Amino acid sequence: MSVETGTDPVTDSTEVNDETATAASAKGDTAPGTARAPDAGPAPSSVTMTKALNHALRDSLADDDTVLVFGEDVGRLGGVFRVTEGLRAEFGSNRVWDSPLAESGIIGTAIGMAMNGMRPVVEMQFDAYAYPAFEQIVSHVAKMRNRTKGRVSLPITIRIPYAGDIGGVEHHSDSSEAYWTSTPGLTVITPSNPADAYSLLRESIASDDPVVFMEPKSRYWMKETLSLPVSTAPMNRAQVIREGTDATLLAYGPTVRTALDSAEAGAEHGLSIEVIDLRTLSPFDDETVSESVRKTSRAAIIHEAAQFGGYGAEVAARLTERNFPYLSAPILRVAGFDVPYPSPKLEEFYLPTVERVLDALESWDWEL
Amino acid sequence: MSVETGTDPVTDSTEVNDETATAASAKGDTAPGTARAPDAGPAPSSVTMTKALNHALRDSLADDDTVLVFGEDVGRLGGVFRVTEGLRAEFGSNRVWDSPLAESGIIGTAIGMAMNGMRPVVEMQFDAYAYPAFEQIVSHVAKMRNRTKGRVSLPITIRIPYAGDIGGVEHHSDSSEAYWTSTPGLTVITPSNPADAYSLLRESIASDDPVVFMEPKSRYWMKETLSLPVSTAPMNRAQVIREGTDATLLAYGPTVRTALDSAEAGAEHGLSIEVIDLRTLSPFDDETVSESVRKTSRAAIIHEAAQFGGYGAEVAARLTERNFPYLSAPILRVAGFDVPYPSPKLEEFYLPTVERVLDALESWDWEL
Amino acid sequence: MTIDVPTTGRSLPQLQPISFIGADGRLTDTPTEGLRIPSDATLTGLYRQMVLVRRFEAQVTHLTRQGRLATYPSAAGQEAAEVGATTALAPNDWLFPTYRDSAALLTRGVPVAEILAAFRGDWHCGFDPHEYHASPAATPLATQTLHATGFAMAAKLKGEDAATLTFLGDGASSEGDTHEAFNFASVWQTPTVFVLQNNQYAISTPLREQTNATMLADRAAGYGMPGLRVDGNDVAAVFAAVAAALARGRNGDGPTLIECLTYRMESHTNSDDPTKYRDAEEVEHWKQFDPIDRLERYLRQTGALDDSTVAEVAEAAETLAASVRDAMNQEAEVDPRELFAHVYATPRAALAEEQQVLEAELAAAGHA
Amino acid sequence: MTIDVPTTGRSLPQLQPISFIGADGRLTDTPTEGLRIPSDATLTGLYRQMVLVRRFEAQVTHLTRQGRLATYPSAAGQEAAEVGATTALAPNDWLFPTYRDSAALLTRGVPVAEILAAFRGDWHCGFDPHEYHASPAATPLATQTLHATGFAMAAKLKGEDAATLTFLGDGASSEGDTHEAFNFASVWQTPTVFVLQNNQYAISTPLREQTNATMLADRAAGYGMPGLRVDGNDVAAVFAAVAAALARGRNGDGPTLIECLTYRMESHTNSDDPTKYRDAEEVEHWKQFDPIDRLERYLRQTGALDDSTVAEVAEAAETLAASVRDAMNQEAEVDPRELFAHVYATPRAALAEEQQVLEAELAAAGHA
Ligand SMILES: Cc1ncc(C[n+]2csc(CCOP(=O)(O)OP(=O)(O)O)c2C)c(N)n1
Ligand SMILES: Cc1ncc(C[n+]2csc(CCOP(=O)(O)OP(=O)(O)O)c2C)c(N)n1
Ligand SMILES: [Mg+2]
Ligand SMILES: [Mg+2]
Repeated sequence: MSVETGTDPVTDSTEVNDETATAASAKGDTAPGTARAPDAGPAPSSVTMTKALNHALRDSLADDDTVLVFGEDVGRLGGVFRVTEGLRAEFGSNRVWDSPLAESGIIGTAIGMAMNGMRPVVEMQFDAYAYPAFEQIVSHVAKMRNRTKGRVSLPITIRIPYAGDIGGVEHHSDSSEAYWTSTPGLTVITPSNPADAYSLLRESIASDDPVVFMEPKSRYWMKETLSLPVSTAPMNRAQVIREGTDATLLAYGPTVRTALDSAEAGAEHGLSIEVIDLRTLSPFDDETVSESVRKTSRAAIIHEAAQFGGYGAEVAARLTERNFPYLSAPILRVAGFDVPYPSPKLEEFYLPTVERVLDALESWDWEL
Repeated sequence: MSVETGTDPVTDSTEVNDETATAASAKGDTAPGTARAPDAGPAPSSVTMTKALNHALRDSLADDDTVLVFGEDVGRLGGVFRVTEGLRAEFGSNRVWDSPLAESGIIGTAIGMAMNGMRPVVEMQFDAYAYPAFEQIVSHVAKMRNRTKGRVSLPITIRIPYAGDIGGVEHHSDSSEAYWTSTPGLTVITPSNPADAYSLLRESIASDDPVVFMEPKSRYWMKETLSLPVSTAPMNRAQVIREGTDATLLAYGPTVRTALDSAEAGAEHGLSIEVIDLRTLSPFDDETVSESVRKTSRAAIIHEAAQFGGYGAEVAARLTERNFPYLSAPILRVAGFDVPYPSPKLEEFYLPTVERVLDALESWDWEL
Repeated sequence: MTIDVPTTGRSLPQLQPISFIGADGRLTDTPTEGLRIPSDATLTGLYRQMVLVRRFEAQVTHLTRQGRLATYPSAAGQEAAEVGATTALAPNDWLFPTYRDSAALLTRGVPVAEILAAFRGDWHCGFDPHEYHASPAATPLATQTLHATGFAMAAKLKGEDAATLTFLGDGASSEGDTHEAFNFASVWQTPTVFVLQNNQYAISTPLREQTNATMLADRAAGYGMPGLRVDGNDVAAVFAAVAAALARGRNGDGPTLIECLTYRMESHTNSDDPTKYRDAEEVEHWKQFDPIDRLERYLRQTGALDDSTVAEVAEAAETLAASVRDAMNQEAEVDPRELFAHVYATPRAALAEEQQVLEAELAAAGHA
Repeated sequence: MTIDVPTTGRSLPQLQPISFIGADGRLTDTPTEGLRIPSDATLTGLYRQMVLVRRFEAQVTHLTRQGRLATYPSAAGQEAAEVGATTALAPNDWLFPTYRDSAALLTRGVPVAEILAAFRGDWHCGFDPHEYHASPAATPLATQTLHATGFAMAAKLKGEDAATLTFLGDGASSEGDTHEAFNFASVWQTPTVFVLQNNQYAISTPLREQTNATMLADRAAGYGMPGLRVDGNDVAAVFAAVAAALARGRNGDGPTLIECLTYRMESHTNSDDPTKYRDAEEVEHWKQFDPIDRLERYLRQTGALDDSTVAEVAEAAETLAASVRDAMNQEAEVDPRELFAHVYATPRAALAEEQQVLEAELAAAGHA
């Protein structure tokens, strides 16, 4: 699996998000290398995350008649990020279709379909636009199985393009993961690279638990050379994507890149930094992460969402509870500021940068 | 200010919540004593939290013509918990009225009224029923001021009866505070006793920031002997309500009682436990709490909501970040289990009890 | 302008509610929109079932007053809508009830103890939805209307000969979800029947503060969906209208909205105090429209019912009441460990840890 | 049955859209529901403003393609609805626009740079809502309809002589909030005019997958609210209908729904690809209904417009375009410190700390 620099999405007008892409800059990437070597299969080719997701949907639709894809603009247009491109043409409008514009309606009807044996995969166009469906997600999707003593399961996958760094206007760059991770009953997954995007989405669709599948918008145009189908580490497991001994950086989705870059920069200062891609936010993979933290004795979690009450709080709290005697410094959080997500010209100041991560690392007393 | 045992609400049919109260047991209480001595005023009398809240609404309506009270059943009925009892009769249906049954509609129209100079105080009947209004709260109430560079403020108070321990059927016992505290732009307040209920609600209504005002249902029938109006410690400040030297228990709303009882029980084991009533969840009063934690070197936060991603995670994470060298044990969380809130017969097993708090205290290595 | 629009059947419902049997027990001359009165045999069955559910409601309300149930919302007075609509369902159809619709679940064949488990506080949903083709009774208002729509959509996609029926209240009609369900059902032409029980109140809020429309059935036209207004206390009219709508749906002709005009004779739940918002005379007034009285009178006139059948039915009702008492006087077995059993299909290590905490607490407290 | 209902004006809108000036520039013989054609002077003003906003839209779209703005949703083709409706507002009235309604804001007098700040990415809302009596343009669909309703309710309660006007799209009509706004406005009889711009598409989703109704104006009857269907490309009809509705509202007669049939000539935003979902012929077809052409022809017939005025208006449009270029070619000053300035009215210590973090980062990076 080799790695290419992403192309600027702006140059390819059919491949871009229709609301925000003009201002987006493609993030050139090294793939963090979580994919297992593919079995003998199609020849490797260069695959963006959107293409990998598209492929996963196509393969799930082909393998299982009960898989349905619907939502706003996912049919003819193929989604504003083109993740569902071509699926309506291939599988017909009884399998893939445009719904009326109402998110509570999309989730609510998906619940009914799942009760009747289907596996709906629905898209919330941007994560602030999942909020109208909040009641259906929190009061029903998360609770139906428990409510019925396991008699009714809801194998629904809710795809949510999330996070910022694409020059999106207001309400187009939220990181809503904390709302979902603090809701018992939901499984919350977020890939950081094309291979994981494919593999985790397929597993999510196949899961009998409802999954909130969060797709990092700024990584959509990241490319990897890959043979699909690919099977990466299983869902519900975090993965060490760079080994180190001095500190552990935890990241997910869009900040995995930041963590790797920070580790690289740290190396120049003589620090050996381990990086873990969490991949699944709920459940949290205590085993993998605690093992690393006990080894390094220091950790920081990086995310785009505001720090206060963000997902990083849970990570820091539980790692401290479980590993207190092993820690030589508090678990730090490097996150967005505690303000609403800013307008495009200010997002560079809001987002956690390599500099902010390095500053945090420096704030530790390395003599401890 | 003396203290009485609450009466069983079931015996007084006009004073009870219409959906859940039959199974509710009144919580006999000692008042944690946060009220400042009232100035020369009306003679003290026995006041429940619902009465204190009712009084606060009445006084706010009387003092400020722009204060409006509306929502589901808050008019003629006086609210299912009778918090708005008598207000429609006293102030007329142009100030206090029953709205159509739609929570997004209630918050959305409150936003418009606030833009037009009003101070709406609205009720979400139970906290799971604030979820239909999630988008309006998160995308507008929290963000309007920032969006407009401070030109449009939304002085809205959203009253939410929350938490369990009242034998409520499904969706009537959620603790939704983490959703609001992880949203920048919201101030989140929760009183634990009648005096604070009065004082904090008045301050919330007077505040130019939108406030999510969370009323602990299981404390509604708690009584204190009190002269209203009363002015307690200001909002945005936590308060030490019992002094101690060995450990700090942090609690809010319904769990303040649990914390005090645990401190009492701890004393029998020779532990001197400090108890802090947080009162305001966002902003967090770092000053007061860190001071206590530095003194005791150990702390636990108690809440009803599920632990994973709960508000306690933020408390534990930030206290550790700020006070790491002073801690002799990890900040612990004693919370609900990571499952949907259970049905009435199981809630006693779900809720954090004095026993669970004491077990947590015991789990610390006191030799450290 | 050249907008292509479906204009068929564009009309508002007739003002006079469809009714076969008047309050006086005689046939009315109301236009019935092509519907025909059910056979005497069918009506006798409906009579029997209405008597049973009325006795059921009275018995459960009584037991709730005695404290055997946490809360109970009775549908006394609404038997014609509950029984007429539910009886029209075929076995393969699915019912999507609310908290108000225990009578419908009883009519659907769900055992008493399983219906009441939720209100006694044993577990959120006591029955197996797949066994009775009935979803858990929804408490978050209007949410179930979308589930019914989605379920019917799946049936349609699978080519199943099944329709869905959902109940909702006049209050619930104001929620956004109701609108979204009407719209999705009509755009997708799903076999869904919306039975809107307009019982004049949402807790304390009267219909005229819920809507300014002439009738709630007027909503249907805005979705290109047939709407009917039915005398909801005439079981013959309800049955005929719902049966025809279900047949329409199964026939591929899409959803129908049926507004049943009726009245809630009891308080909202046992702990409500209706004297705050409605007159005793109003309740008295509605007694003359009683659904059982009029049907009995009618069937005695046609000769389908005589004293001995009436006595036999009364006896069956007493037997049912006794079985309700028996069921509710037994203690339900609740196993605290089940808190963790049904939340996820995929086991979680952290939940297993929490279960151990609980097991230890149970052991310490001497629980089995 | 004795339900007391308002039955006045219970009817569906006429099928033919209200229109004064046909596509051929001649007076139509369409029934106009008592509305009268505006004076030539008014129409000349509307002509002028439509020409200006069309040039504005073209210029901004062009600058967006050049990368000067992050994204831009143009209302090209919809000038009659934008200008006709907004011009009907009195200064005291308030406008509640969406992202699509820059033309309305321009008509309302908001300076170009302040309108476009959001799309250039400077700040979420660039103007002072109180100065122009216009709320920030809403991106979360339909949410603003409730703000308009609440604002109007406050005006009514205060006895102010002001009405509100909100725009929404055919797609937004499917959201629950739209329903709640229609209902609240009609129950409360607020002076609110809902101008539904039915431009046939919600991004890629065509009207016929959005609704099964004959027309969206049919919704009004279900709320007991007048509904009108207007040729949205005839500015005379739009102006007359909206002016009459605003007068009705101010007169205490409640809200009105006005559906303007129109067409979005451009792509959804600059980065959309409409070839995926609509034919070039369809766009061609709609050109013959152009709102400006027909008005120009009409006014030339009446003699109100001649070559010199047309030339003068064209020149003014070029001047406007130049000012747009000037404004957008200037770099906007954005101060990163403002991230923290407007989130709360009450200062927060934790935000001040975060600001220090940012200041240090800025200093390190050599920012001013
Ligand atoms: C989303 C939501 N909001 C509020 C409530 C609280 N609540 C329970 S029943 C009720 C009134 C419902 O009235 P209606 O729909 O007319 O049904 P009815 O009780 O009359 O059968 C309310 C407000 C709820 N259950 N769900
Ligand atoms: C709640 C919400 N869901 C989804 C979106 C994403 N979105 C932006 S515009 C749009 C289509 C809106 O169509 P319509 O209401 O017809 O207005 P138009 O763009 O045609 O003016 C969508 C789906 C949004 N902004 N808000
Ligand atoms: Mg009702
Ligand atoms: Mg549109």
